Amino acid sequence: MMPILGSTASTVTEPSLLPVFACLASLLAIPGILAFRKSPNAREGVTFIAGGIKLALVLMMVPGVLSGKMYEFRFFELVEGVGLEFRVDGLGLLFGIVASFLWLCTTLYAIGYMRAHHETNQTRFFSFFALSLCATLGVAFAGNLLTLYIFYEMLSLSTFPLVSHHGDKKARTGGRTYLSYLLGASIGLALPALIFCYTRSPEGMDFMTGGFMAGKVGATEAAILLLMFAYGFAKCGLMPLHSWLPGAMVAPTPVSALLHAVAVVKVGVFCVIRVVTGVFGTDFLLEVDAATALQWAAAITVVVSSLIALSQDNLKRMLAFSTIGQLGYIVLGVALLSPKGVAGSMLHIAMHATGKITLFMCAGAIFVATGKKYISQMEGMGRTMPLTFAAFFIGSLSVIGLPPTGGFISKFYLVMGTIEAGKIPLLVVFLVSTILNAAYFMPIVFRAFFPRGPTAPFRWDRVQEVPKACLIPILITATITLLAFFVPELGQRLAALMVPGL
Amino acid sequence: MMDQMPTILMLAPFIGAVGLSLLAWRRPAAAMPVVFGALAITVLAAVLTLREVLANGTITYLLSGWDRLPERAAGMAVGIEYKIDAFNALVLVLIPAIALINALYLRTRLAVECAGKEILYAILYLLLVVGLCGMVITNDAFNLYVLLEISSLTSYALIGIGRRRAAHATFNYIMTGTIGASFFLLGVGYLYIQVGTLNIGDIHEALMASSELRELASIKVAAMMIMAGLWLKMGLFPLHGWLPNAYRYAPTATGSLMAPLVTKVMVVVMLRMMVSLFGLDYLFAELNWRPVIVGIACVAILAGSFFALAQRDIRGMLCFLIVAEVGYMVGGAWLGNEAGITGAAYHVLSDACMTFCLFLAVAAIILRTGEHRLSAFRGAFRKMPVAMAAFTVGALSMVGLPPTCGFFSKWYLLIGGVEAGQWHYVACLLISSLVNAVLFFRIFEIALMKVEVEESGSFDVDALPEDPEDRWERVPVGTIVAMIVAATAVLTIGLLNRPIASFIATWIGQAVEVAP
Amino acid sequence: MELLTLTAQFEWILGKSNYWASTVLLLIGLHAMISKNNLIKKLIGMSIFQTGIILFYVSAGAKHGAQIPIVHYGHDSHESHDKAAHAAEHAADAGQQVAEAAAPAANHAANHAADATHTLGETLYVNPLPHVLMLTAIVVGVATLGLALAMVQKVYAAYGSIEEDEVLDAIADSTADSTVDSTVDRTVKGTPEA
Amino acid sequence: MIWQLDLILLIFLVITALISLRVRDLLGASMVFGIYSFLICLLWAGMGAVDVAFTEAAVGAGVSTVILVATVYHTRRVTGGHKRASGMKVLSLLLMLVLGGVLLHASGDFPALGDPTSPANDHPVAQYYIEGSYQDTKVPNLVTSVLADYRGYDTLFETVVVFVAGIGILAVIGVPTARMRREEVCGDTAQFGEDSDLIILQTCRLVVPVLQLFALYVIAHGHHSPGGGFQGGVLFGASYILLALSGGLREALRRLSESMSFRLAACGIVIYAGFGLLCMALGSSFLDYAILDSILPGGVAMARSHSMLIVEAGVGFTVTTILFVIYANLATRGKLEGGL
Repeated sequence: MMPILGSTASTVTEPSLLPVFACLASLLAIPGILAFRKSPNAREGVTFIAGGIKLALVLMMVPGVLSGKMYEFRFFELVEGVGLEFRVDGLGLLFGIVASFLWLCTTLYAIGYMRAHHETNQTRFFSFFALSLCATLGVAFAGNLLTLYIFYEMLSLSTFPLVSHHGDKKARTGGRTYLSYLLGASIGLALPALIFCYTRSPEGMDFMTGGFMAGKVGATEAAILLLMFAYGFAKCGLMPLHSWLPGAMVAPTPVSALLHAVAVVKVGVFCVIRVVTGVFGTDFLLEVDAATALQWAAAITVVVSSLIALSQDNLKRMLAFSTIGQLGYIVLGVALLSPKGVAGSMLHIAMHATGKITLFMCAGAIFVATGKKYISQMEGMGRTMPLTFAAFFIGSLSVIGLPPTGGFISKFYLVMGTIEAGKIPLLVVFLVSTILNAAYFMPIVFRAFFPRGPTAPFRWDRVQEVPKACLIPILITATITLLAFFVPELGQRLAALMVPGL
Repeated sequence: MMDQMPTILMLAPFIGAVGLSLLAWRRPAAAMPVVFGALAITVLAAVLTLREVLANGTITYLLSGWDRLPERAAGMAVGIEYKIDAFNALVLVLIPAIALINALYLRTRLAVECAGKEILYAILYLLLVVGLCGMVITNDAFNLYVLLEISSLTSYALIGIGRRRAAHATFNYIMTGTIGASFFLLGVGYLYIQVGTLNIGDIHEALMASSELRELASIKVAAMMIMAGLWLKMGLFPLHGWLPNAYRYAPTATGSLMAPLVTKVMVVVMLRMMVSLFGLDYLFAELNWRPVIVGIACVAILAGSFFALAQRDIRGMLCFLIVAEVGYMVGGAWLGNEAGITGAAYHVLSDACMTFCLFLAVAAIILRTGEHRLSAFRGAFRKMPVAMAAFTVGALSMVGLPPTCGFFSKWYLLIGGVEAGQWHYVACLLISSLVNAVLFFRIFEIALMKVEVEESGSFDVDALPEDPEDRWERVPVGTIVAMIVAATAVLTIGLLNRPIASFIATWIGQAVEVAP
Repeated sequence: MELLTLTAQFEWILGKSNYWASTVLLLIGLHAMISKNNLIKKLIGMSIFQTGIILFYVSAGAKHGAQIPIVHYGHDSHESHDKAAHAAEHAADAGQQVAEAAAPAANHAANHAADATHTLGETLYVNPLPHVLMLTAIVVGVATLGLALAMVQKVYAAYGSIEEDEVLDAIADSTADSTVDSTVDRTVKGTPEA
Repeated sequence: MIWQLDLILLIFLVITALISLRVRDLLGASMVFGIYSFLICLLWAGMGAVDVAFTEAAVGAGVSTVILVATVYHTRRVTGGHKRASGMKVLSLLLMLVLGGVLLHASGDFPALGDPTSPANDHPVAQYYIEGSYQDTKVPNLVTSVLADYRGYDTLFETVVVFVAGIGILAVIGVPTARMRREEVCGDTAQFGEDSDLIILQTCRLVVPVLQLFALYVIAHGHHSPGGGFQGGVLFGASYILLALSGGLREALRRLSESMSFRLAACGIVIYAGFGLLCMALGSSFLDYAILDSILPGGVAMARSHSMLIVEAGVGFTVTTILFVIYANLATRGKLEGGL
């Protein structure tokens, strides 16, 4: 088996404030949002400008990173040996691009959705939205484990008001579940694991190729710590710490989209990837064979969540369980410890993000346009909302992992990863779950366009699409999902930076 | 002038208090200016002292000019001396600073809550600061007792001045406080009868020099009595009975001064007794009390957290949180390793700031709404953004979330726990963090959402009247400033934890590389 | 022989008697503070508790055959030093002359005289330091007592009783009646939250 | 020390302590407690602690008893049985057994009582006080020199403790409105002791001046004999208390009003601390009287001696006035009207 060497020796670190500014762009938008709370247009304008700047800043780093640079910025020491530190590498940048780009789409969508829905407290909503994006980029560009943890917690807190946005009883329950799972796991599991790592490696906790903990713990300790991290970062939705995700469905749909596609869950799996590659290092984990338990935890999550999704009628809940399964893919991929598996996980973050955000925005659009949220009610709706359902179709193809969508590429890597690692049972898991995915997505699309019973012929003037602010982002993300199949080079190259063994 | 700073620090509030009694007996308007002036001088002197300590190391100040007279008293101190090391100096800044900021709040409440007794209150307030500073600064075990009694008597009066309900709470506090102080005195007596001196440094040297002395049962009992006395005074579970009622029913400005300072200064004294008097080698190598005391601390943490969870009264909840925090600090100190003691010492600073922040915010909210149960928080984010921002910062720090100081103190304590292999302590800390999370997010939930409260039915944040007067904080500017400063301190102390921890490490006396 | 050990034991007991008595007083006082129901009785217990501690300290400074700590007039320091030295020499001489059996005792005495430079002349003075400390402790004690008595009066004014159980009952009643007793906040009996 | 006497006293001490806690009549309990205090004074005097005994006699037996009686007068005289506390009692007894065991165990390695070579007595510092303090300060009473000079800082705060107690009691039970009225009424034509018993009145007329004179002597002569600022102050305060008891509080307040009391008390502390500050101003450390030899006559040692006298006078001011205030407030529930 080919060991993963990580970043090539030619990598140069370059001190730069770019990651800091990228992270701060949305934070600085908050005063603007608050200042224009009386005029919604100006308020959302501020959000847009900040989003644009953020994306631009992130994209500015692409050429440098591709040419082998690592942008780095250290503030000061938080505790002895460990500072507040940003460092941009391939994985972080890949995630950063996805997050900041999708933030723009979600914002556009949110404007349409929130206005169409006459939601209250929109200023609060957009402020915390911006704050959570700041935290997400902080996680993406975190240079060491402590910085990562800090931004992780910041994200949990800043999304709490979003989840319980409606403020009614259901929202309260959802918010409670959300926060108790996330905070409980991170304080109860991730923090002790973090502190244990620090006591073993007090000289520093920087993510590095081969991992800073490599060789400092025994096999059992490594396995336990790995599980503590994987479950501690409960945003990655490993069963049984997954139920916050369906519970958080009470949030407005843009929030769900943000949670499921952009910020929250992806931060969870991102953290797990970081822990595997940067904290322990795949070599070390392979050497002590510490990841088997994690592999099986992920595999079980994949299968069980797909089965649950099959039985759901509420569209958003179904999508939530689907997300849990897809997160399981990513964790499984990285737990395979093979180069292709790890690369597949990284790519899948991006691919699943675009696909799933499309699906969520479609679900929201359907709800905005018709007030329907159950799958059983959606028969024949493809005829009134053809564009939405076309996008839904593309999104589901990507999630299932079929060409011509980006999901196919990452899934291909993942499957190759299992073969590379020689884990045939896990290959079976991937295949079974793909069939299950198809089984819960395809009927929806099919019934929407070809309902049972008599149907009126399709006519454009009967089309009742959602407001443009909602529709345009859907179409953009759907297009990107398709494009990702044809031009996946950027993602592949960024992933390859981290996994040169490809 | 510079070398007189420690005395100026002690005397400024002292002279202020006496001056009020002498010149302003019938002039309530003079109370607050004198309090501000005296405390401002104290803070200034404390900061200068801190700077001096940072530049030149530990300061020793000999009162009454009695030098250590080497030839005639074998180098022992015959007088009383101050000793200000890195950690002391930090605490000495903290005490008057909190008192000064709290005075901003006090200013608005004095005439309301203590009508006709403004001067008395101001005198007691200043003398409490004298007592607390004096305990920290002195290097004489008996002088420490005297100053302990000054701070106790002033706190009894500052609480007892309050409402009807405060009377019995204060009486209990007097009983407990007297037992605690007397135990301390008895412990010092046991040391005195075996060692013959009262100077903390000299006792320490004597203990270090003679192994027979360390073997004596009476020295062990002395350590036990001193610790038990201090635990009573700081309210370590199960000796905490006096604490919640005393702080809850006191005038609000007393609560927000005493809750952050009094128990914390007791912890400082405990740390000093451990490090400077008995010495860590003696306590941890020769007495094996660590399992027991860490066990007690664990119980304290859990009990405090869960009692807090059961409270419906906001201030009661905060009081029980203090009980839990005392458990943190005692447990951390008795972990017996550097990280643990650093954590305990650092937590003294951070807990003082966050408790202060929370008490101030809660006082503002209670005053505004007239309710003192959790329902007071309905719609609070909108009604009182500044107070709630301060509350949020304090709450996050209590939960232990970064980048507040609560996170970093927990960080050191947890590292201490892991290094000492005291897993139950680690577990209790984490559980308590989670319980705190539940506590505070329950409040945030009430503040953020339309909560159906028993009597008043549904409550919609947006249904609040748009009356501009009603929408504004309606909190006096001084209080707002105080809250902002306190919240900033919580964050600043968190971010500055590296230098602070290294001061503490130098104090503990083990070589630790200092931050560049 | 038996008699001698008995005497030794008796002396040993005498040597501890004050410490024991102080412990007993301390425990009596503490017990009263914890278990008495009447607040004034608690305070009497508190005072007894404190005197127990004071007795301990004063005993720590006591010396057999010593004078009260007020030095005699006219002693110049040089003179007294000389005298102390003389006394030591005398004792040492005596020690050499007596029979061997008595030698340890005499040596002891000699050492004493030499060690005990805290005599001025032949006079032994009581150690003044514990006295100073206990003056403070007594004053602190009466200050605490005064403040506590004020609290007792306040409790009595509020609840009409100085028996702790009755006071606690009264407090429970008053919170149940949700009386308003302050300008700041109301005391309302907590009802469980939704 | 005469061990037979000590032993008897110790036994009586324990007995009186138990009685004062058993008696149901609180007035009786207070009285027995006064007896207890006197007994312990004897014990201390026997051990050579004359200053402690003096203070205890004045403070413990005198003032404590009076304020206890005052409180009993204003609350209830008889205490009921113990209805509730039996569980508490058992718990407390258990605790006492444990604590007693620990303390007795510790006393096993104490040096014998009265051993001149015990660590505390043989320590260089203790020796230094006995040997050197007369040279240093020219004050024969070692307790005074240690109190007011070597540990003068402690004593400053001891005075503050008294001051705090006065302020605290006033803060806790003082009634502001009644107080104002009282101050106005003061100085009207009320006759001294118009409703008092003649014998008591005349006795007090004789006793009070003598007492005050003696108090001044005690303060002034503290350098040479037992006594000093505290003892003298307590006696002086007691003279006012006596005046209030015999001729009515109003009369006593007319001579020493409450606000005047606090001003004088503050004055006392200002004298003490001011002297310390003066030393600082002259360039030495706080309370270093030695530096004052440039102002006071008679060389360094005498400067210390004189300073101590002034400082003790300051203590006397504070203690006198505050004790009277404490009594006046406790005897009238803070109203300063009526009284015992």
